[in-house]
Amino acid sequence: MDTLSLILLTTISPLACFIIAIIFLVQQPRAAQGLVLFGSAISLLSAIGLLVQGPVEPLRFLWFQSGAIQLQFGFILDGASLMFGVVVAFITACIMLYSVGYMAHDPGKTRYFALLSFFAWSMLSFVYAVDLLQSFIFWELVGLSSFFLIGFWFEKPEAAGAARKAFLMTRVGDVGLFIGILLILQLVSNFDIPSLLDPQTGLSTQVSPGILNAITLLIFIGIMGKSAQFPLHTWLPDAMEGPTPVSALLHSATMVAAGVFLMIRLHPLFMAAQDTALIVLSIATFTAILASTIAMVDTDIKKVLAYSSISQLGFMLMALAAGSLFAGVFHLITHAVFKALLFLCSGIYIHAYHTNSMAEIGRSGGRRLKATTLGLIIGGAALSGVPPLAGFWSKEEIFAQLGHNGFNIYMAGAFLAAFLTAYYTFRMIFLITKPDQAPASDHSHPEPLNMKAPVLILTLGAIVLGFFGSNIAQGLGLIPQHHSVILMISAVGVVILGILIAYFDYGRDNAPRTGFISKIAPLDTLFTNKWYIDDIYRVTIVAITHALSRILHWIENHVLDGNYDRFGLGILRTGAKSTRVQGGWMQLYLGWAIILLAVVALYLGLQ
Amino acid sequence: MPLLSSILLTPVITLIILLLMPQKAVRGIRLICAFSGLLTCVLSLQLWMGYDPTSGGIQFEEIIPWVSAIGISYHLGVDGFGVILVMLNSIVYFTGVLTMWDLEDRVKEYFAFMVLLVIGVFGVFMSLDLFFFFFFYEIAVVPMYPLILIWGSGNRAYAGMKLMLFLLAGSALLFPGLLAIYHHAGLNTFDIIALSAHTFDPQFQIFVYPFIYIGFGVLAGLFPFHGWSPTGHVAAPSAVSMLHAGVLMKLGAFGILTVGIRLLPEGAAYWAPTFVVLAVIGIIYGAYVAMRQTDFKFVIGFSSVSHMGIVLLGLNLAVLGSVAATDALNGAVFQMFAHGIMTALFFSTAGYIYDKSHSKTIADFGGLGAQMPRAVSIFIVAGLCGAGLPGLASFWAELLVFLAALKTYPIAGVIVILGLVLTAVYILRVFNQAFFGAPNPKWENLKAQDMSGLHLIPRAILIAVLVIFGFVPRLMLDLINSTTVAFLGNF
Amino acid sequence: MENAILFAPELICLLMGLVLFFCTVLNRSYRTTRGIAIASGIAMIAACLWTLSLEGEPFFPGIYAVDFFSQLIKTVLAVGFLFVVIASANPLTVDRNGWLEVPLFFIFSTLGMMMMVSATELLTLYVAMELAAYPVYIVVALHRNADIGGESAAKYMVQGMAASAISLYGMSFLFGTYGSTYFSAISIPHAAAHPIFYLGLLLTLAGFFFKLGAFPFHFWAPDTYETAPHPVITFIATVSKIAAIGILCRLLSLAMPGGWESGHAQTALMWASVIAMSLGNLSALAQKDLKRLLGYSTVAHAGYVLLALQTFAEWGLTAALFYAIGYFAMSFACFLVICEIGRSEDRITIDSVSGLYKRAPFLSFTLLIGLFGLIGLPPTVGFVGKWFLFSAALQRGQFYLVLIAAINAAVALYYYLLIIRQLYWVEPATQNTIKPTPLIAVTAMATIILVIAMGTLPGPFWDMAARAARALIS
Amino acid sequence: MTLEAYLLVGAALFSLGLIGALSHRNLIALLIGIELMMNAASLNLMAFNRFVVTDPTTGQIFVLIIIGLAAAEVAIFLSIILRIYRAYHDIDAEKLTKLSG
Repeated sequence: MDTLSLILLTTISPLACFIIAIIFLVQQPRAAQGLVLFGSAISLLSAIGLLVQGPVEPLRFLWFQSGAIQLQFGFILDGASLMFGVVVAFITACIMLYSVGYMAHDPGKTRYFALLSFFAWSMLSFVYAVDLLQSFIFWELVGLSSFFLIGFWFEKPEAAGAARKAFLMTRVGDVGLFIGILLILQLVSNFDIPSLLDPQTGLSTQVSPGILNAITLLIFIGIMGKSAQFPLHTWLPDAMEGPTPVSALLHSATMVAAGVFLMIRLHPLFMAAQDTALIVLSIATFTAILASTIAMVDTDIKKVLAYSSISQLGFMLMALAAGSLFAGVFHLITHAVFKALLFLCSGIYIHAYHTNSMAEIGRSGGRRLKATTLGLIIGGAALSGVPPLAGFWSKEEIFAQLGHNGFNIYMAGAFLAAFLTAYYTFRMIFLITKPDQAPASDHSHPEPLNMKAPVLILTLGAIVLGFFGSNIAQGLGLIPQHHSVILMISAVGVVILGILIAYFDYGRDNAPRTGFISKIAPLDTLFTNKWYIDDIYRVTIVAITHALSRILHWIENHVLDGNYDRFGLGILRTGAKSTRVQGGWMQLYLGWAIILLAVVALYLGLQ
Repeated sequence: MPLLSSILLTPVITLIILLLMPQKAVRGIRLICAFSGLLTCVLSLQLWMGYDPTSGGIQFEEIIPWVSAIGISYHLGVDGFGVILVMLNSIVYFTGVLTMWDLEDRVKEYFAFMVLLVIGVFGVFMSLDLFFFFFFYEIAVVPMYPLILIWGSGNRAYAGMKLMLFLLAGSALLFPGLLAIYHHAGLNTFDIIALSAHTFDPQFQIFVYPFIYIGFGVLAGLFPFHGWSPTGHVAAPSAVSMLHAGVLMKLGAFGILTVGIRLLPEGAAYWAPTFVVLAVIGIIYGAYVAMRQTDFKFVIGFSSVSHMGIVLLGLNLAVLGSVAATDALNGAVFQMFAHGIMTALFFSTAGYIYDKSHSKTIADFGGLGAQMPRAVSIFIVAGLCGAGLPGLASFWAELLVFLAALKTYPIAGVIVILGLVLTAVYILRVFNQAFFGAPNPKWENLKAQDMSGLHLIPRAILIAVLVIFGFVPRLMLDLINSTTVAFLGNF
Repeated sequence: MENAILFAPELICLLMGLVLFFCTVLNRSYRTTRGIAIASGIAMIAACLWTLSLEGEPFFPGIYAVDFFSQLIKTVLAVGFLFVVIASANPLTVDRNGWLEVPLFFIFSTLGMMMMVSATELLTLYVAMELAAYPVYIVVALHRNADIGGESAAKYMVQGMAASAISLYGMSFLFGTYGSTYFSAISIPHAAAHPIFYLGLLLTLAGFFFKLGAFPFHFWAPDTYETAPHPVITFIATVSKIAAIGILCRLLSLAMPGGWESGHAQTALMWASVIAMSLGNLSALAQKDLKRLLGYSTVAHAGYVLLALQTFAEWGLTAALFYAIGYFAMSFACFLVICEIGRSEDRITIDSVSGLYKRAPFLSFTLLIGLFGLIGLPPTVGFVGKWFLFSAALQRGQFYLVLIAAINAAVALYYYLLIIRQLYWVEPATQNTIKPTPLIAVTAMATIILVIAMGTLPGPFWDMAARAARALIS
Repeated sequence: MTLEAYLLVGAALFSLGLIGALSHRNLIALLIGIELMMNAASLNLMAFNRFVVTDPTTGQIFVLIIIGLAAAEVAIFLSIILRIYRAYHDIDAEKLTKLSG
């Protein structure tokens, strides 16, 4: 098959499934489910087909023209998009398969699968988009579909609120992104990504560094929103209100990864904008630490994973900002796999025990779910960076890049974050596998095959993916950093330290089951309250918006409308008064006429 | 039969037939109206296809001298803008008839007034003679009062009166303005094309332009003269709100474009900075006020103020003669169309929910999504279009206008783009309060009354239009762009 | 014989007046009398149409002119007479003893008006004016309630007598200035600049301002409109308005070449126009009585007409004549409905028309069209007429004047809409349906057609008005 | 006597008539006032006829007709006064104020 039909199959088949399902199959959820799974399989196969074919020249079609602006519609098929496309399609397929079990009894099944399909379409189209505006459109559609997926159980007010929060916060970021790309359009009347990035004629050669910094910074605001970086990260933990497979999809490989992927796409621009790169690096490092600290104290398994996602996204952005495209892509891919794995495992626990609390799951006998617990441990280890699992290799790349470029402070931050990661991950594992009291009842929950199978596949991925680093680098046309042994050893040391402390706090027999941080009360409070960031928003931005709308609403009712009404009534009252002239007495009438005539006569006489 | 006259005469003949039909023949009346709506759609499509974008300019011209002594002629003709807006009106007319299919109360009169409104709107979009332009403009305004009064809801007497007084106060500004243009040119013709060839004295242009702008602007929801629009929308029956917000408000913008900007370019350029400020205030203000409304239709009404602000912003940016003029005008016209379809969808759906529940209070619902999934989904689509989501038509319009704003007045540009967030805030507020959350047991009875069959057709048409132009904007932009280039070339 | 042909409308009017007089003397039934009046109306229309494009000076050269202007107005007067007679079927508000006199007095008043518009000499004008006025004084007083009838008739007549005395006083100055009562001698361009001429002219106009209900001689209008018997007020509001506008056109055309430049009369007329429309509209806002409201509205409309007349230009005359014809149709539509629904009621308040659409759909539609016309909404003649009137003022560059007038029109919207609201929205107090007789339905239909035809196809009407205006100026 | 003198007398007569018409409550007095105003006009006409105009008959005819019409007017007004008197038993102009506003 030729490239065009493959790419169309990849992107369009989920869309077709969505349309058919939502219009015709509302009453037949099983058919919808089958159709959507089928579509996603086709999409995955064609994405693999594209990857096998290897990178080719972008395909472009004219979209529209307005004045000097020409917009293209098309597909970019380079290493990054091909690989990431496969990852997206693969994770999506896994999660759909998993959802068959997870959502088996949900009344809104058709809607669920249709939305998943819609999401897959927008995400894949975003990945392959050749035009920056096209990217933006699908970026927004990704946001839209995640809005619906997060708010899937819209009857729950929390879910609806979380969906709204996610939409609005990413929207704030999108405004930045939108202004950024409009600035680009204004400057070069062109949105074609390859030509924007061209080292000879691209954007960076056409505009001054200051403007380039401004543009990239604005784009980064968008990335901040989507990839949940401080200060726009607070939506992501809330978004855990959605069904767990949705969390697995959105917060591992796809929606949040879109921000990172945009940075990967525009990496040369960010590299040319030195100041922005530094800002990105700082924010990413800070976010990685911040999120890890909150994950240390949270008790909700999905929240922990959510904060972990934020922190890992920070790692990716650190890598990219530090200059390594490869490290960023590599960590993006490995993270996609092991984080999806972790979410799916948590989903099985939640499905089985109907609780999100890690301690509760442990007490209910979480470790009896053998395959799941295996997945949890492998995935957790990969997340922590235990060699030789996937996360180890990709994090190693990041450290190497940071060290190579001499970002020592940031490297220290990265180490701290890595330490915390290992700590909270194993805290989670220990809380589940080593409960403080034996499970009360003994009845075991089956792990349905269609939920177990994706877990096992992803477990395998988390184990082996780390060894494909050089292939990925090749795919990108890059050479990986040489690993320095000292760095590697110290990294492993940090991870082991984290695991040990976790073991000491939670894992050993007679463990206190409170984190070491609880001994430092102020920090504990700070972390438990999520650094008060949501509260700060509540009293600042939210309050200001409400106050403004209240003021303007008052103005509308009392100043504008009120005065119009008053004006109208005033005229009516004047009208009522003016009838006094008509007093009823006939000589008065005559008198008026005569006086006025006299005035006229006088006027004429004076002339 | 010339095409434009056919389009114009279709509703005229419909009106005459309606007046001759007996009161009781409700079914026949509906069918005739639906047929006439469909016919205008088909004819408009023919117009769209027949319009040659490569040569641009005014096409399908028809001239019949009307009062030749003083230069009034029945002069019809459309440029690309006209084609699009005629299409818009046809679509909204047709879907509006279908939306009101269930009406039982005084059906004949209702459709008669509605058709009269449609005649006026068609006439404005086609007229190239100041007299007929204003003639049809007023015709379009007239039926609003009875329509709101008789079939409306809530505080309709007040709303209808307010609407009429505002609009006719706007006309009061137009009257001297339009006539002054005629007499000042001294060409003894009301023909817009002939007048546009005349260069008016700049002092005169600067003097008259605000009258034209504000006079038409009142109908376009110009801040601070927008007060009539939300109140009117709320009180009107759904199809009237559809026509009103969807098409009627565009008349104002179209008037500014056709009379104000075409004839008085220098005046327009002189005043543009002032009016840009007003438009920006309108966009932000509308969004903020919409946030606090407790009534569905009020939210939509203020969102219309905000969205029409984008049209006005685009128009004003277009006359500044900057490099972004083309984009601005393209965007403004695109927004007229997109907003027309969008609000039609909005009101048609909000009206449906109201008809079934007799409640318009947002907080009264809560979790309606579980009870009326179809109606709610359709409302959500409209809401998302309002929030400027890509993939739906208004995204392109906003993109182009914002782009022009950023180029011309960067600060204004940033402010209006930030307005996108505000839009999302008020739209999502409606979603969350009315559609999401725990279902209110009060509305369990609505489960059986969700939209189905015939009710879905008009909404489906509107959604299809939004999506088609959302993904293939070229279909329209090519048409608009060629006209814009020709239009701005005359400056 | 030629003279007789030129004089045919007036002759028929006179003869039929005598016939009607004998009807009263012989005390025929009201049906017969009205039938004869209708027949004479038709005969008059035929005569007018026959002589429409003739020109000449029958019998007395210089004092009586038949031209297109006069014949056009006469045609409308004849139509108006016919319509009013049709509308006055079963006029219960008139004193039962006076029924037979009503058509008689109408026809003599119409005769007076016809002569008035043809008069080209002061004395003739004066005599015609009084002939037009006296019969109306009497029929106003013929109300079945002596107190109401007496008061309104007295007010009407005192104003009328005073106005005609002032007119006469003004005429004496015109006579004194030019030494002649012939218009041909008075309208001398260079002498026209003399202020005494304008004083005389303005004083002369007073009598016709009274007829038109224009400020400052409008005070009778609300009171008389409110209480005069419905057919009578229909006659005053329609037929006599046309005659008044016609003769104002004739008189102002005397000052035509210099009137604008010298500015004397123009300023006075302009202020009269502004005050008339503002006062009329504002006062109408507070009214509850439908007829009284229309009385104030007529004051405002007189203001609009003066707006065109104060331009002293051909355009203004044309617009005023066009509007006169249109105004006749619009206000007749309103008053016809009032006659129908108010057969047995002395007063028609706004509440009387509540829910009329249920009781009489066609009549309420007629009223609706009439009100749309008075508001000035298309596709009625009100819109086109205002367009022409305002256009006339703008031709002279009076931008703000037109702005004031247009704002006035917007204010007026309020009270008209209140009536429409009552008509179509409020539930009726009684369920009695009103079924108009076929003749009245046809008349209503004809009025609606006229209102809409003039509103949508103004071309031929404008051309006629322009021809009439040219006839005046030349 | 000059023309001016006649005109002044005429103006005085007109004003007197006016004042009479405005100040007297009795309808008949009011009528007389208005008649005085008409007579002022007649006087003017005759004066102009005498001093200005070449053809002396015009003014005389005019005045004769005015006198005739005034008589008719008085007759009509008196009949209305009678009707009022029957309803009110009074002919005071100030009492005829049922209609106002």
